Amino acid sequence: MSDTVTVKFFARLRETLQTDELELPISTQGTVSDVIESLASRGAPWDVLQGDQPVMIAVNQTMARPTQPLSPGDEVALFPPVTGG
Amino acid sequence: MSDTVTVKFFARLRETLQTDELELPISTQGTVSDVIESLASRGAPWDVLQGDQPVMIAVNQTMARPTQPLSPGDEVALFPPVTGG
Amino acid sequence: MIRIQTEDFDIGEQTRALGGTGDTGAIATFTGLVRTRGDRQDVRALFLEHYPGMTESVIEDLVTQARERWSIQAVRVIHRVGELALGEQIVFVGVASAHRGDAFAACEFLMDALKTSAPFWKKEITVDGESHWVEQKASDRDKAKNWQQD
Amino acid sequence: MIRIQTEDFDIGEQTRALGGTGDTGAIATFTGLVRTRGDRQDVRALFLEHYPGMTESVIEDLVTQARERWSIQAVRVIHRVGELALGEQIVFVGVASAHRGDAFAACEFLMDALKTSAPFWKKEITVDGESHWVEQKASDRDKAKNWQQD
Repeated sequence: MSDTVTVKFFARLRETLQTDELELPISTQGTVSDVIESLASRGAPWDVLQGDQPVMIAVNQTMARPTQPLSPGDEVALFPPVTGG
Repeated sequence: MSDTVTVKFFARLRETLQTDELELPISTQGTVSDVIESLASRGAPWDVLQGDQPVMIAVNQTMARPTQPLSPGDEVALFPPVTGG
Repeated sequence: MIRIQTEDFDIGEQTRALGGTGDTGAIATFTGLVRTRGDRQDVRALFLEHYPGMTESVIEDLVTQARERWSIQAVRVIHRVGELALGEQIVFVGVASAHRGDAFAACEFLMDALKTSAPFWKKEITVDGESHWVEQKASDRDKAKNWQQD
Repeated sequence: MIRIQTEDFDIGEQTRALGGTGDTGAIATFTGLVRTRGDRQDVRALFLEHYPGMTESVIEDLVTQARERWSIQAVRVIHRVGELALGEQIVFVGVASAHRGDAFAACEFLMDALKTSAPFWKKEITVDGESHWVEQKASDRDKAKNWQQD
Protein backbone atom coordinates (compact mmCIF):
# COMPACT_ATOMS: atom_id res chain seq x y z
CA MET A 1 0.00 0.00 0.00
CA SER A 2 1.28 3.50 -0.82
CA ASP A 3 2.24 5.93 1.94
CA THR A 4 -0.15 8.49 0.55
CA VAL A 5 -3.73 9.58 1.13
CA THR A 6 -6.15 10.75 -1.54
CA VAL A 7 -7.56 14.22 -0.87
CA LYS A 8 -10.79 15.25 -2.61
CA PHE A 9 -12.32 18.72 -2.86
CA PHE A 10 -15.91 19.64 -3.60
CA ALA A 11 -18.03 22.64 -4.60
CA ARG A 12 -16.52 26.07 -3.84
CA LEU A 13 -13.29 24.51 -2.54
CA ARG A 14 -12.89 22.47 -5.73
CA GLU A 15 -13.36 25.62 -7.79
CA THR A 16 -11.09 27.84 -5.69
CA LEU A 17 -8.29 25.27 -5.70
CA GLN A 18 -8.97 24.24 -9.31
CA THR A 19 -8.41 20.69 -8.09
CA ASP A 20 -10.86 17.90 -7.51
CA GLU A 21 -8.40 15.31 -6.22
CA LEU A 22 -4.71 14.88 -5.33
CA GLU A 23 -2.40 12.38 -3.66
CA LEU A 24 -0.41 13.50 -0.63
CA PRO A 25 2.33 11.61 1.26
CA ILE A 26 1.58 11.25 4.95
CA SER A 27 3.97 10.86 7.83
CA THR A 28 3.51 8.15 10.45
CA GLN A 29 0.84 9.21 12.94
CA GLY A 30 -0.36 11.96 10.61
CA THR A 31 -3.85 13.44 11.14
CA VAL A 32 -6.31 15.36 8.98
CA SER A 33 -4.90 18.56 10.52
CA ASP A 34 -1.45 17.70 9.19
CA VAL A 35 -2.90 17.29 5.70
CA ILE A 36 -4.69 20.65 5.92
CA GLU A 37 -1.60 22.42 7.26
CA SER A 38 0.64 20.94 4.62
CA LEU A 39 -1.72 22.08 1.85
CA ALA A 40 -2.36 25.55 3.36
CA SER A 41 1.40 26.16 3.60
CA ARG A 42 1.52 26.21 -0.23
CA GLY A 43 0.13 29.75 -0.01
CA ALA A 44 -2.78 31.22 -2.02
CA PRO A 45 -5.24 29.85 -2.99
CA TRP A 46 -4.52 26.89 -0.68
CA ASP A 47 -4.60 29.05 2.45
CA VAL A 48 -8.39 29.07 2.02
CA LEU A 49 -8.24 25.74 3.90
CA GLN A 50 -7.31 27.69 7.03
CA GLY A 51 -9.33 30.81 6.23
CA ASP A 52 -12.57 32.20 7.67
CA GLN A 53 -14.93 29.86 5.84
CA PRO A 54 -15.68 26.55 7.55
CA VAL A 55 -14.17 23.43 6.00
CA MET A 56 -15.94 20.12 6.60
CA ILE A 57 -13.97 16.87 6.69
CA ALA A 58 -14.82 13.31 5.72
CA VAL A 59 -12.43 10.37 6.02
CA ASN A 60 -13.33 7.28 4.02
CA GLN A 61 -16.72 8.88 3.34
CA THR A 62 -17.62 9.40 7.00
CA MET A 63 -17.66 12.82 8.69
CA ALA A 64 -14.51 13.31 10.77
CA ARG A 65 -12.69 15.77 13.01
CA PRO A 66 -9.30 17.43 12.30
CA THR A 67 -7.69 15.26 14.98
CA GLN A 68 -8.57 12.02 13.18
CA PRO A 69 -5.44 9.89 12.55
CA LEU A 70 -4.88 8.77 8.94
CA SER A 71 -3.57 5.57 7.46
CA PRO A 72 -1.99 5.09 4.01
CA GLY A 73 -4.71 4.71 1.38
CA ASP A 74 -7.31 6.72 3.27
CA GLU A 75 -9.67 8.99 1.31
CA VAL A 76 -9.87 12.45 2.86
CA ALA A 77 -12.52 14.87 1.56
CA LEU A 78 -12.63 18.60 2.29
CA PHE A 79 -15.74 20.60 1.44
CA PRO A 80 -17.96 23.52 2.46
CA PRO A 81 -21.07 22.93 4.63
CA VAL A 82 -23.60 20.98 2.58
CA THR A 83 -26.60 22.64 0.92
CA GLY A 84 -28.64 19.93 -0.79
CA GLY A 85 -32.32 19.13 -0.68
CA MET B 1 -91.78 29.99 5.66
CA SER B 2 -92.95 26.78 7.32
CA ASP B 3 -92.92 26.39 11.09
CA THR B 4 -90.83 23.27 10.75
CA VAL B 5 -87.15 22.36 10.77
CA THR B 6 -85.50 19.70 8.62
CA VAL B 7 -83.66 17.04 10.63
CA LYS B 8 -80.99 14.96 8.88
CA PHE B 9 -79.29 11.79 10.15
CA PHE B 10 -75.98 10.29 9.03
CA ALA B 11 -73.99 7.08 9.26
CA ARG B 12 -74.91 4.77 12.18
CA LEU B 13 -77.75 7.07 13.28
CA ARG B 14 -79.23 7.08 9.77
CA GLU B 15 -79.11 3.28 9.73
CA THR B 16 -80.47 2.76 13.25
CA LEU B 17 -83.36 5.17 12.64
CA GLN B 18 -83.86 3.99 9.04
CA THR B 19 -84.35 7.65 8.25
CA ASP B 20 -82.10 10.08 6.46
CA GLU B 21 -84.30 13.15 6.77
CA LEU B 22 -87.60 14.31 8.29
CA GLU B 23 -89.56 17.51 8.92
CA LEU B 24 -90.50 18.41 12.47
CA PRO B 25 -92.72 21.26 13.71
CA ILE B 26 -90.96 23.51 16.21
CA SER B 27 -92.47 25.61 18.92
CA THR B 28 -91.54 29.26 19.39
CA GLN B 29 -88.16 29.50 21.16
CA GLY B 30 -87.43 25.82 20.48
CA THR B 31 -83.84 24.59 20.72
CA VAL B 32 -81.92 21.59 19.36
CA SER B 33 -82.53 19.89 22.73
CA ASP B 34 -86.28 20.18 22.19
CA VAL B 35 -85.94 18.47 18.81
CA ILE B 36 -83.86 15.65 20.31
CA GLU B 37 -86.28 15.16 23.22
CA SER B 38 -89.29 15.17 20.98
CA LEU B 39 -87.75 12.50 18.74
CA ALA B 40 -86.40 10.37 21.63
CA SER B 41 -89.85 10.32 23.24
CA ARG B 42 -91.07 8.22 20.29
CA GLY B 43 -89.34 5.27 21.99
CA ALA B 44 -87.02 2.69 20.37
CA PRO B 45 -85.09 3.06 18.15
CA TRP B 46 -85.38 6.86 18.56
CA ASP B 47 -84.21 6.76 22.18
CA VAL B 48 -80.71 6.18 20.77
CA LEU B 49 -80.59 9.98 20.47
CA GLN B 50 -80.43 10.15 24.27
CA GLY B 51 -78.44 6.94 24.75
CA ASP B 52 -74.82 6.29 25.67
CA GLN B 53 -73.30 7.05 22.31
CA PRO B 54 -72.40 10.67 21.64
CA VAL B 55 -74.56 12.55 19.15
CA MET B 56 -72.99 15.48 17.32
CA ILE B 57 -75.13 18.40 16.18
CA ALA B 58 -74.93 20.77 13.23
CA VAL B 59 -77.38 23.59 12.55
CA ASN B 60 -77.38 24.98 9.02
CA GLN B 61 -74.20 22.98 8.39
CA THR B 62 -72.25 24.48 11.28
CA MET B 63 -71.41 22.55 14.47
CA ALA B 64 -73.80 23.55 17.28
CA ARG B 65 -74.67 22.87 20.92
CA PRO B 66 -77.94 21.40 22.23
CA THR B 67 -78.90 24.84 23.62
CA GLN B 68 -78.84 26.45 20.17
CA PRO B 69 -82.23 28.16 19.43
CA LEU B 70 -83.89 27.19 16.15
CA SER B 71 -85.86 29.16 13.60
CA PRO B 72 -88.38 27.83 11.09
CA GLY B 73 -86.58 26.46 8.03
CA ASP B 74 -83.37 25.58 9.85
CA GLU B 75 -81.49 22.42 8.88
CA VAL B 76 -80.54 20.35 11.92
CA ALA B 77 -78.17 17.40 11.47
CA LEU B 78 -77.52 14.67 14.05
CA PHE B 79 -74.62 12.28 13.59
CA PRO B 80 -71.93 10.20 15.34
CA PRO B 81 -68.41 11.60 15.83
CA VAL B 82 -66.75 11.91 12.41
CA THR B 83 -64.22 9.35 11.16
CA GLY B 84 -63.01 10.51 7.74
CA GLY B 85 -59.52 10.91 6.33
CA MET C 1 -59.14 23.26 -4.64
CA ILE C 2 -61.41 20.98 -2.64
CA ARG C 3 -63.11 17.95 -4.19
CA ILE C 4 -65.40 15.32 -2.73
CA GLN C 5 -65.68 12.59 -5.35
CA THR C 6 -66.19 8.89 -5.92
CA GLU C 7 -63.49 8.71 -8.64
CA ASP C 8 -59.85 7.93 -7.97
CA PHE C 9 -57.17 10.62 -8.45
CA ASP C 10 -53.59 10.71 -9.72
CA ILE C 11 -51.07 11.94 -7.14
CA GLY C 12 -48.52 12.97 -9.79
CA GLU C 13 -51.10 15.13 -11.56
CA GLN C 14 -52.29 16.64 -8.27
CA THR C 15 -48.76 17.43 -7.15
CA ARG C 16 -47.82 19.00 -10.48
CA ALA C 17 -50.94 21.18 -10.26
CA LEU C 18 -49.62 22.57 -6.96
CA GLY C 19 -46.21 23.76 -8.16
CA GLY C 20 -44.54 25.21 -11.18
CA THR C 21 -45.00 28.91 -10.52
CA GLY C 22 -41.29 29.40 -9.87
CA ASP C 23 -42.07 30.73 -6.38
CA THR C 24 -42.74 27.26 -5.02
CA GLY C 25 -39.83 25.56 -3.32
CA ALA C 26 -41.63 22.87 -1.34
CA ILE C 27 -44.59 20.53 -1.81
CA ALA C 28 -45.75 18.29 1.03
CA THR C 29 -48.43 15.71 0.36
CA PHE C 30 -50.35 13.14 2.32
CA THR C 31 -52.29 10.23 0.87
CA GLY C 32 -54.48 7.94 2.96
CA LEU C 33 -55.10 4.38 1.78
CA VAL C 34 -57.58 1.64 2.72
CA ARG C 35 -55.64 -0.82 4.87
CA THR C 36 -56.40 -4.32 5.99
CA ARG C 37 -56.21 -3.57 9.71
CA GLY C 38 -58.68 -0.90 10.74
CA ASP C 39 -60.87 -1.15 13.85
CA ARG C 40 -60.97 -4.87 13.00
CA GLN C 41 -58.73 -7.24 11.01
CA ASP C 42 -59.26 -8.42 7.43
CA VAL C 43 -60.87 -5.27 6.11
CA ARG C 44 -61.55 -5.72 2.40
CA ALA C 45 -63.24 -2.38 1.69
CA LEU C 46 -64.51 0.85 3.20
CA PHE C 47 -67.79 2.61 2.64
CA LEU C 48 -67.51 6.37 3.08
CA GLU C 49 -70.50 8.61 3.73
CA HIS C 50 -70.43 12.41 3.97
CA TYR C 51 -72.68 15.41 4.58
CA PRO C 52 -72.78 17.20 1.20
CA GLY C 53 -72.38 20.94 1.53
CA MET C 54 -71.22 20.95 5.13
CA THR C 55 -68.16 18.83 4.28
CA GLU C 56 -66.94 21.30 1.67
CA SER C 57 -67.51 24.31 3.90
CA VAL C 58 -65.73 22.73 6.89
CA ILE C 59 -62.70 21.94 4.69
CA GLU C 60 -62.76 25.45 3.17
CA ASP C 61 -62.65 26.81 6.69
CA LEU C 62 -59.70 24.55 7.63
CA VAL C 63 -57.81 25.73 4.54
CA THR C 64 -58.49 29.36 5.54
CA GLN C 65 -57.11 28.62 9.02
CA ALA C 66 -54.00 27.05 7.46
CA ARG C 67 -53.49 30.10 5.21
CA GLU C 68 -53.72 32.43 8.21
CA ARG C 69 -51.23 30.38 10.17
CA TRP C 70 -48.57 29.45 7.60
CA SER C 71 -47.16 30.99 4.47
CA ILE C 72 -48.59 28.71 1.80
CA GLN C 73 -49.21 29.18 -1.90
CA ALA C 74 -51.60 26.43 -2.96
CA VAL C 75 -53.65 23.69 -1.33
CA ARG C 76 -55.46 20.72 -2.85
CA VAL C 77 -57.73 18.46 -0.82
CA ILE C 78 -59.46 15.45 -2.38
CA HIS C 79 -61.63 13.09 -0.34
CA ARG C 80 -63.32 10.11 -1.91
CA VAL C 81 -66.72 8.74 -0.84
CA GLY C 82 -68.62 5.55 -1.60
CA GLU C 83 -67.10 2.07 -1.56
CA LEU C 84 -63.32 1.81 -1.73
CA ALA C 85 -61.42 -1.49 -1.93
CA LEU C 86 -58.29 -2.49 0.02
CA GLY C 87 -55.26 -0.47 -1.09
CA GLU C 88 -57.34 2.26 -2.74
CA GLN C 89 -56.64 5.95 -2.16
CA ILE C 90 -59.08 7.64 0.25
CA VAL C 91 -57.78 11.14 0.77
CA PHE C 92 -55.13 13.50 -0.61
CA VAL C 93 -53.87 16.70 0.97
CA GLY C 94 -51.15 18.63 -0.89
CA VAL C 95 -49.63 21.95 0.14
CA ALA C 96 -47.19 24.14 -1.82
CA SER C 97 -45.04 26.78 -0.15
CA ALA C 98 -41.80 28.67 -0.59
CA HIS C 99 -40.39 26.76 2.40
CA ARG C 100 -40.64 23.16 3.55
CA GLY C 101 -41.47 23.90 7.21
CA ASP C 102 -44.70 25.68 6.23
CA ALA C 103 -45.62 23.00 3.69
CA PHE C 104 -45.16 20.13 6.18
CA ALA C 105 -46.95 21.88 9.06
CA ALA C 106 -49.96 22.99 7.00
CA CYS C 107 -50.32 19.54 5.38
CA GLU C 108 -50.24 17.71 8.72
CA PHE C 109 -52.58 20.26 10.36
CA LEU C 110 -55.11 19.86 7.53
CA MET C 111 -55.08 16.06 7.81
CA ASP C 112 -55.37 16.08 11.61
CA ALA C 113 -58.16 18.67 11.57
CA LEU C 114 -60.02 16.95 8.74
CA LYS C 115 -60.07 13.68 10.72
CA THR C 116 -61.94 15.22 13.64
CA SER C 117 -64.05 17.99 12.12
CA ALA C 118 -65.05 17.17 8.53
CA PRO C 119 -68.35 15.25 8.39
CA PHE C 120 -67.22 11.93 6.89
CA TRP C 121 -68.05 8.52 8.31
CA LYS C 122 -66.29 5.28 7.49
CA LYS C 123 -67.79 1.83 7.55
CA GLU C 124 -65.41 -1.12 7.36
CA ILE C 125 -66.42 -4.16 5.34
CA THR C 126 -64.50 -7.28 6.38
CA VAL C 127 -63.66 -10.37 4.32
CA ASP C 128 -66.42 -12.34 6.06
CA GLY C 129 -68.96 -9.89 4.61
CA GLU C 130 -69.74 -8.19 7.92
CA SER C 131 -69.63 -4.42 8.23
CA HIS C 132 -69.37 -1.96 11.11
CA TRP C 133 -69.02 1.78 11.53
CA VAL C 134 -65.54 2.95 12.56
CA GLU C 135 -65.21 4.58 15.99
CA GLN C 136 -63.54 7.98 16.39
CA LYS C 137 -60.05 7.57 17.88
CA ALA C 138 -58.92 9.36 21.02
CA SER C 139 -55.49 9.64 19.36
CA ASP C 140 -57.07 11.59 16.50
CA ARG C 141 -58.77 13.98 18.94
CA ASP C 142 -55.44 14.47 20.73
CA LYS C 143 -53.60 15.20 17.47
CA ALA C 144 -56.21 17.79 16.51
CA LYS C 145 -56.04 19.42 19.95
CA ASN C 146 -52.26 19.76 19.67
CA TRP C 147 -52.77 22.30 16.88
CA GLN C 148 -55.02 24.53 19.00
CA GLN C 149 -53.49 27.90 19.70
CA ASP C 150 -53.76 29.68 23.03
CA MET D 1 -34.75 2.88 -2.38
CA ILE D 2 -32.21 5.68 -2.72
CA ARG D 3 -31.34 7.21 -6.09
CA ILE D 4 -28.94 9.98 -7.05
CA GLN D 5 -29.67 10.80 -10.68
CA THR D 6 -29.68 13.53 -13.29
CA GLU D 7 -33.06 12.44 -14.75
CA ASP D 8 -36.41 13.76 -13.59
CA PHE D 9 -38.86 11.53 -11.72
CA ASP D 10 -42.63 11.08 -11.62
CA ILE D 11 -44.17 11.68 -8.20
CA GLY D 12 -47.27 9.61 -8.98
CA GLU D 13 -45.14 6.61 -9.93
CA GLN D 14 -42.91 7.02 -6.87
CA THR D 15 -45.88 7.29 -4.54
CA ARG D 16 -47.62 4.26 -6.03
CA ALA D 17 -44.39 2.28 -5.57
CA LEU D 18 -44.55 3.06 -1.82
CA GLY D 19 -48.04 1.73 -1.13
CA GLY D 20 -50.39 -0.96 -2.20
CA THR D 21 -49.42 -3.74 0.20
CA GLY D 22 -52.71 -3.49 2.06
CA ASP D 23 -50.83 -2.75 5.30
CA THR D 24 -50.10 0.82 4.28
CA GLY D 25 -52.55 3.42 5.54
CA ALA D 26 -50.49 6.58 5.07
CA ILE D 27 -48.01 7.98 2.58
CA ALA D 28 -46.30 11.31 3.25
CA THR D 29 -44.15 12.86 0.53
CA PHE D 30 -41.98 15.90 0.11
CA THR D 31 -40.82 17.35 -3.19
CA GLY D 32 -38.34 20.22 -3.42
CA LEU D 33 -38.42 22.47 -6.51
CA VAL D 34 -36.02 25.05 -7.97
CA ARG D 35 -37.46 28.45 -7.07
CA THR D 36 -36.72 31.92 -8.33
CA ARG D 37 -35.77 33.34 -4.94
CA GLY D 38 -32.88 31.48 -3.37
CA ASP D 39 -29.91 33.18 -1.72
CA ARG D 40 -30.40 35.80 -4.45
CA GLN D 41 -33.30 36.86 -6.67
CA ASP D 42 -33.93 35.86 -10.27
CA VAL D 43 -32.52 32.36 -10.05
CA ARG D 44 -32.97 30.67 -13.42
CA ALA D 45 -31.28 27.35 -12.63
CA LEU D 46 -29.35 25.36 -10.05
CA PHE D 47 -26.24 23.30 -10.48
CA LEU D 48 -26.05 20.42 -8.00
CA GLU D 49 -22.81 18.64 -7.12
CA HIS D 50 -22.48 15.62 -4.82
CA TYR D 51 -19.90 13.25 -3.37
CA PRO D 52 -20.62 9.91 -5.06
CA GLY D 53 -20.57 7.00 -2.64
CA MET D 54 -20.66 9.06 0.54
CA THR D 55 -23.99 10.63 -0.42
CA GLU D 56 -25.68 7.26 -0.78
CA SER D 57 -24.22 5.91 2.48
CA VAL D 58 -25.21 9.03 4.47
CA ILE D 59 -28.78 8.76 3.19
CA GLU D 60 -28.85 4.99 3.90
CA ASP D 61 -27.81 5.82 7.45
CA LEU D 62 -30.55 8.47 7.80
CA VAL D 63 -33.14 5.95 6.56
CA THR D 64 -31.87 3.43 9.14
CA GLN D 65 -32.24 6.07 11.86
CA ALA D 66 -35.79 6.80 10.69
CA ARG D 67 -36.66 3.08 10.74
CA GLU D 68 -35.37 2.76 14.31
CA ARG D 69 -37.34 5.74 15.45
CA TRP D 70 -40.70 5.37 13.72
CA SER D 71 -42.82 2.50 12.49
CA ILE D 72 -42.42 2.81 8.74
CA GLN D 73 -42.88 0.34 5.90
CA ALA D 74 -41.15 1.83 2.86
CA VAL D 75 -38.98 4.83 2.05
CA ARG D 76 -37.95 6.31 -1.30
CA VAL D 77 -35.40 9.10 -1.60
CA ILE D 78 -34.47 10.59 -4.97
CA HIS D 79 -32.04 13.48 -5.29
CA ARG D 80 -31.14 14.95 -8.65
CA VAL D 81 -27.72 16.38 -9.54
CA GLY D 82 -26.42 18.45 -12.44
CA GLU D 83 -28.15 21.51 -13.88
CA LEU D 84 -31.84 21.97 -13.04
CA ALA D 85 -33.99 24.77 -14.45
CA LEU D 86 -36.48 26.96 -12.58
CA GLY D 87 -39.52 24.93 -11.42
CA GLU D 88 -37.78 21.56 -11.85
CA GLN D 89 -37.93 18.89 -9.18
CA ILE D 90 -34.76 18.57 -7.08
CA VAL D 91 -35.55 16.06 -4.38
CA PHE D 92 -38.26 13.59 -3.39
CA VAL D 93 -38.72 11.88 -0.02
CA GLY D 94 -41.67 9.51 0.36
CA VAL D 95 -42.52 7.43 3.42
CA ALA D 96 -45.21 4.76 3.80
CA SER D 97 -46.54 3.67 7.17
CA ALA D 98 -49.60 2.14 8.80
CA HIS D 99 -50.25 5.50 10.51
CA ARG D 100 -50.00 9.09 9.40
CA GLY D 101 -48.07 10.41 12.42
CA ASP D 102 -45.13 8.10 11.68
CA ALA D 103 -45.22 8.86 7.95
CA PHE D 104 -45.19 12.64 8.48
CA ALA D 105 -42.49 12.60 11.17
CA ALA D 106 -40.12 10.29 9.29
CA CYS D 107 -40.57 12.24 6.04
CA GLU D 108 -39.84 15.60 7.68
CA PHE D 109 -36.91 14.15 9.67
CA LEU D 110 -35.35 12.73 6.50
CA MET D 111 -35.65 16.04 4.63
CA ASP D 112 -34.27 18.07 7.54
CA ALA D 113 -31.39 15.65 8.13
CA LEU D 114 -30.60 15.36 4.42
CA LYS D 115 -30.27 19.17 4.16
CA THR D 116 -27.51 19.32 6.76
CA SER D 117 -25.71 16.00 6.46
CA ALA D 118 -25.87 14.62 2.91
CA PRO D 119 -22.94 15.86 0.79
CA PHE D 120 -24.73 17.90 -1.88
CA TRP D 121 -23.84 21.44 -2.84
CA LYS D 122 -26.03 23.86 -4.77
CA LYS D 123 -24.87 26.63 -7.05
CA GLU D 124 -27.46 29.19 -8.12
CA ILE D 125 -27.34 30.55 -11.65
CA THR D 126 -29.15 33.88 -11.98
CA VAL D 127 -30.82 35.40 -15.05
CA ASP D 128 -27.85 37.76 -15.56
CA GLY D 129 -25.63 34.68 -16.11
CA GLU D 130 -23.78 34.99 -12.79
CA SER D 131 -23.48 32.04 -10.45
CA HIS D 132 -22.67 31.57 -6.77
CA TRP D 133 -22.57 28.72 -4.29
CA VAL D 134 -25.49 28.63 -1.84
CA GLU D 135 -24.66 29.17 1.85
CA GLN D 136 -25.85 26.71 4.49
CA LYS D 137 -28.76 28.19 6.45
CA ALA D 138 -28.76 28.49 10.24
CA SER D 139 -32.50 27.67 10.08
CA ASP D 140 -31.64 24.33 8.44
CA ARG D 141 -29.10 23.55 11.16
CA ASP D 142 -31.72 24.41 13.82
CA LYS D 143 -34.34 22.17 12.17
CA ALA D 144 -31.90 19.24 12.08
CA LYS D 145 -30.93 19.81 15.73
CA ASN D 146 -34.57 19.70 16.79
CA TRP D 147 -34.66 16.00 15.84
CA GLN D 148 -31.72 15.11 18.09
CA GLN D 149 -32.67 12.82 20.93
CA ASP D 150 -31.32 13.10 24.45
